[in-house]
Amino acid sequence: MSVNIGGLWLKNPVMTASGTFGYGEEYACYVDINRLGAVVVKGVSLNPRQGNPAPRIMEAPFGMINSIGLQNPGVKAFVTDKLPFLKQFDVAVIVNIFGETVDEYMRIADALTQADGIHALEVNISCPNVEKGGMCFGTDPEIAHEVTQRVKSVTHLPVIVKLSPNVTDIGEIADSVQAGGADAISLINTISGMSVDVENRRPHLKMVTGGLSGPAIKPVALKMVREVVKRVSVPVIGVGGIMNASDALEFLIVGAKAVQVGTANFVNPRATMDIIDGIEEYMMRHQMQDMRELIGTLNEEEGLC
Amino acid sequence: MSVNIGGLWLKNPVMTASGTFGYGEEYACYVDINRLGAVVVKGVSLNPRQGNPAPRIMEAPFGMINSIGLQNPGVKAFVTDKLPFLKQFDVAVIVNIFGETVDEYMRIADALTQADGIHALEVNISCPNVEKGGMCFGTDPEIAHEVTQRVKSVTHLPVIVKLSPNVTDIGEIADSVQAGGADAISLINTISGMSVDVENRRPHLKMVTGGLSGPAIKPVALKMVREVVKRVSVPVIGVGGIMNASDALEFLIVGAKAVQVGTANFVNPRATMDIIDGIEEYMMRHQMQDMRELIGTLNEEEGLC
Amino acid sequence: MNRNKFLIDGKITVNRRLINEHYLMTVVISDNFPKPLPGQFVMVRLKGRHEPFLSRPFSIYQYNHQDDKVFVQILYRVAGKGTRILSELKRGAILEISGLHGHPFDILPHASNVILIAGGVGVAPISYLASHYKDNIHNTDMRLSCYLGAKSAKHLLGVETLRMSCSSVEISTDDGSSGYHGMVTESFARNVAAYPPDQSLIYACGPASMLKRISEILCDYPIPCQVLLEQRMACGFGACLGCTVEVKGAGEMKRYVRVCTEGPVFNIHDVIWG
Amino acid sequence: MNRNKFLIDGKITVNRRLINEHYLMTVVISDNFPKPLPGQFVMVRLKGRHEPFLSRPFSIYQYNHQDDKVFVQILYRVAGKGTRILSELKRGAILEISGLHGHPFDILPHASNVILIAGGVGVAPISYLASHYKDNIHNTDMRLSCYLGAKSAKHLLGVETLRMSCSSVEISTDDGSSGYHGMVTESFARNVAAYPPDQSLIYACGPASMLKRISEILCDYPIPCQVLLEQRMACGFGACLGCTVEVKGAGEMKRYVRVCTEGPVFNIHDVIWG
Ligand SMILES: Cc1cc2nc3c(=O)[nH]c(=O)nc-3n(C[C@H](O)[C@H](O)[C@H](O)COP(=O)(O)OP(=O)(O)OC[C@H]3O[C@@H](n4cnc5c(N)ncnc54)[C@H](O)[C@@H]3O)c2cc1C
Ligand SMILES: Cc1cc2nc3c(=O)[nH]c(=O)nc-3n(C[C@H](O)[C@H](O)[C@H](O)COP(=O)(O)OP(=O)(O)OC[C@H]3O[C@@H](n4cnc5c(N)ncnc54)[C@H](O)[C@@H]3O)c2cc1C
Ligand SMILES: Cc1cc2nc3c(=O)[nH]c(=O)nc-3n(C[C@H](O)[C@H](O)[C@H](O)COP(=O)(O)O)c2cc1C
Ligand SMILES: Cc1cc2nc3c(=O)[nH]c(=O)nc-3n(C[C@H](O)[C@H](O)[C@H](O)COP(=O)(O)O)c2cc1C
Ligand code: FES
Ligand code: FES
Repeated sequence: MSVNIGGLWLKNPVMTASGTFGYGEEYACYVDINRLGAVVVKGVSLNPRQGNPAPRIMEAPFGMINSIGLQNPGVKAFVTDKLPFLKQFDVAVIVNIFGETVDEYMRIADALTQADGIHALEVNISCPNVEKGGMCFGTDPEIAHEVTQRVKSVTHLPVIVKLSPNVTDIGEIADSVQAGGADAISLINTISGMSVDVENRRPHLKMVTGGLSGPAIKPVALKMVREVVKRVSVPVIGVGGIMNASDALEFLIVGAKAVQVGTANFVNPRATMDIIDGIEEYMMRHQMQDMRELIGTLNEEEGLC
Repeated sequence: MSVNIGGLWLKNPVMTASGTFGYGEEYACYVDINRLGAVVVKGVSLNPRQGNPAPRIMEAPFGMINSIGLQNPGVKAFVTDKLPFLKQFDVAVIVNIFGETVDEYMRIADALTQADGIHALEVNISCPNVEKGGMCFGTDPEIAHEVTQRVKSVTHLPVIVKLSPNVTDIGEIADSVQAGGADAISLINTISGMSVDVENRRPHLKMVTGGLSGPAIKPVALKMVREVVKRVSVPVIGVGGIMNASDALEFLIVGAKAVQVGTANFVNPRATMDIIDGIEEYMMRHQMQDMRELIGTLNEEEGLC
Repeated sequence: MNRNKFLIDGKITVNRRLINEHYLMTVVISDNFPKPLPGQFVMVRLKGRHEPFLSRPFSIYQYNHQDDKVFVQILYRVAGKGTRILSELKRGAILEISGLHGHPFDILPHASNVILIAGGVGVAPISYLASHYKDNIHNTDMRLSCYLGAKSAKHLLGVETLRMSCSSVEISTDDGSSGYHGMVTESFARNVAAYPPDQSLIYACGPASMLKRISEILCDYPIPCQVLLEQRMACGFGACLGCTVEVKGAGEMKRYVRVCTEGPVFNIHDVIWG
Repeated sequence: MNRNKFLIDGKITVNRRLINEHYLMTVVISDNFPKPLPGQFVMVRLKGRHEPFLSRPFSIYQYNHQDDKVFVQILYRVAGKGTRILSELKRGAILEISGLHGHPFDILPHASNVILIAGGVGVAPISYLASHYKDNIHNTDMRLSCYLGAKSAKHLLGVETLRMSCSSVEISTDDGSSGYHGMVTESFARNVAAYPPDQSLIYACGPASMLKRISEILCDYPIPCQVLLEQRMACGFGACLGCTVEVKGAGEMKRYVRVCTEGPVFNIHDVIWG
């Protein structure tokens, strides 16, 4: 079941999605971390961040909305306090990073490249760019290109760029981060959304809006993943609403080389294990030996009658 | 409960969403059409359209994906065969229109303006622009502006422009259709999505991708409606995932002056009636006499603890 | 306005597994639920819940009016998520049911040979049709012959009910564990020449592959044949345009028609098999 | 690795309405389910379904080990969609339960006055805590006093169980239909001066407004007080960072801590009331 993501070999295509698996500790009693394809940790910034005021989450129809606000201890504390736990395991560790300026991205990438036990970086470009008036890095092809290129310039680690779905043309963004040197592309991050408590006429979240995740967004994620797979040549990692093996298989079949499991971990902390088992069972049943017999084998000629 | 949408008075803010209520006939045995704020009919094109091959729909998590392909009898047959049925009722009839060229939009608008019994036009700009290489009218602010202006130039009817959510900056599109003369703005249309039959490794839809609708998209719709309400001065009509009165109230509270009920009609053909009753009950319970006491009254200062 | 269109609550009184993944559900409905014509169907969902999201279409298997209550039976196969959830419902669960949808089978009171072909759970509407002929058509010259197919003897459904209505019930099983060893279509094909086309009439319901095979067999034997088609449905009553199939139109033209409204019963010769 | 963390199936044996919108559910769990400490909670969802989507947090109301089975009771109020669906479940429904989550109440075996204050369904963890003191702490000098508040006599929950554990149970009702006429906090306030701060200890659970009022009362009476807070949760075990509340940090600093992990039990003086 192994796959190669931009030079990094994973024992299977199932990773955790950033922000839904902490730094691994909370799941150690539910899952065998050694069995994971990779652990993608909660997003790390240059300096510690407190995150947003509560309430931060709300259930949505078949999903949830969050405005955690990227709470994290900062890159230094991550390396000293959090990374050692993950180093105990035989698992690829991918560190999700984000900054408010291009320079911040570079400095975090640089700090992580010095550290030991990190196998790849995932660059979250769905956050507001303070230099450019708070506009999102991931919605402008040129800025996305620049961030990618700069991060690449300071690290020898494989660089995965994680795309925001809140754009008109995801293919264009994918193209530009590939041109910027991305070794792989992951998508999608959450879709902007909100909800309202009608009895009190107040938003459910203190920050009013947040990011929608979970099964509700799966059809959107799958469509965007297919679009990006058709557009770029680097490996694509599918994320969005994966709850079980069947959901993961949808992404692999449209051409993702790996998947990330996010919100599902909250609902079923053993979700990743169930998904790995389920993909194995599917491949056996369909007599497939290699992931290549599965990935990108969608038969588009015939919709199912 | 009456509201004014760009000069058109509706007896209440609850309309049907285009493509989910046919031309009214199928619902006559389930709902009292006279009680509706307005009927928005299935999209009408210049010439008849067969629509897409089957399968055209698939259930999605808390929603559905469709690729009906805008099947309709064309503007002429609409006026002679479908409109007379609706004219029997004391209800505002809003005709949803779409074209493949700007000229087509104008010709349909012109033909409908000649007809009797139509109260407003809703311009669907979520369709591919064949002149501009199939790119969507609704994703380019300039083209969106142009379509709006041209339709306005041939009709005295109020013109509602219906926005596609598949864009980076919905506020920008809203701005430009307002500048083009739109009397009101409705949103959102469906979000692009797809799903895969993993056992057969085929897309569920013959056209592979389709439009996601239903509760799954409600948080996204609500967030975009709030954004557009903040951006423009014309009335905004909220659409997306409204199943019951509480959902409708969320849109009104964030500032929509009216709502459209789509997919819910399939699941519960009496949904519009239940929603009207529910809004009435809510207003009584909260001692509100006028829709103005409700619309746009979100208290953003305090998220709910 | 169509007096036969309703949206009504029904309460499950029985919901039990018959064999393998096949279940029989009885729903009691306290209000007026008109007697369905054979081939008509209902859209069913679990009231107050949204998982599954869309209603599911089911044919009527049996209908009884007792006192002021109606008892409707649905014979169904667990085919996916929605039917699995349905199968887990207990007595007392409330369903929301809309109906009566669809264009029914045409009934021919004067035919001599009425031939019924059912594959798998396609037996549900066929069985209801057979009862209809038996109860309403009093034509002593009419022979009702049924061809019933299943995977194995253990998968046979509704045989008893069919025997009560039909002159003969020919069974086929894929593994030969009961009746003819092979597909039901081949069991029928062995006899097809014996039916005079102008006095015979076929009704068929089952998997698309079965119906397609019947259409091939009938190339040589022009017996009129009505088939019940299935297609994914969102509304069931003609509004969404989601359930279309391609049929032959005037001349060389093809057109899309709605299975829920123009169908689910079609003349087999009109259908364009994908 | 924490041996107390599990993800396990439980079967509903009883799920009945007590009064108004309050229900009592008993779940039997066939496997090892360790005895919860007072204040700990479980995350519960309907197995195999996604409506509601997230699991819901509930305190333990009662716990019994019988033979090789564990019976857990949850006392809950129908507060929204998720609890409504829970209340509609029948005997035999399977739940997926994760636990044991949260930092428990600190137990002080040598206190003289243990004061329990419960509002509404907050009685669930308070009652479990009272039983814990009664069963495990054998201190004859200790007095367990409980203040229990509800809307009216008809809304009182768990009085019997509390009377078995406590030396006294003071009841307050908003409408005066039983006990003190007014808020439970005011009933407590009337007696607060009688408790020597250094030999007393308060545990409180109920609506945020109640807890906030207690913190005000305690400005003048520095009795240690532990409160159980509620917050929306996605995971319940520390991973999502969704359930934070603001607490006082070092100096003037505020910081966000997770109710599910650093809580749900907090020192009342650390909490910053919104
Ligand atoms: C007119 C009509 C009458 C029917 N009568 C019966 C009957 O009496 N007994 C019975 O067991 N089945 C009957 N079916 C088929 C039944 O509707 C499907 O098996 C059922 O909808 C499958 O739902 P699911 O959620 O279990 O499967 P999934 O595959 O999870 O369903 C996904 C979506 O596809 C639709 N779908 C999947 N298969 C079919 C199908 N074969 N036909 C229509 N929609 C489908 C579902 O309704 C749902 O919207 C009938 C279908 C039609 C159109
Ligand atoms: C540690 C802890 C222990 C609890 N113990 C009990 C108990 O023993 N008995 C009991 O009746 N209730 C208890 N609650 C509250 C209970 O979890 C909520 O009433 C329940 O989650 C409401 O869900 P809903 O779907 O009915 O409401 P909705 O308002 O529809 O829920 C929407 C979302 O908000 C969350 N939510 C809403 N209200 C609360 C709340 N007060 N606390 C936490 N999350 C909330 C829901 O879990 C869900 O994710 C406890 C809460 C916590 C945090
Ligand atoms: C609570 C929460 C926190 C998240 N934090 C991050 C983050 O720090 N960095 C990031 O790139 N994505 C973050 N995400 C996005 C997820 O990694 C993922 O892209 C998204 O949730 C869609 O996948 P899902 O539907 O499987 O959850 C977060 C998502 C959730 C729900
Ligand atoms: C089957 C179907 C057909 C639709 N046809 C049209 C159409 O012809 N024109 C249009 O502007 N929108 C069309 N829509 C979009 C809806 O009007 C609505 O914008 C969208 O479905 C979101 O609302 P909902 O979640 O309430 O369904 C269609 C939607 C569905 C599900
Ligand atoms: S199911 Fe909606 S038109 Fe047939
Ligand atoms: S509920 Fe997830 S961290 Fe507390």
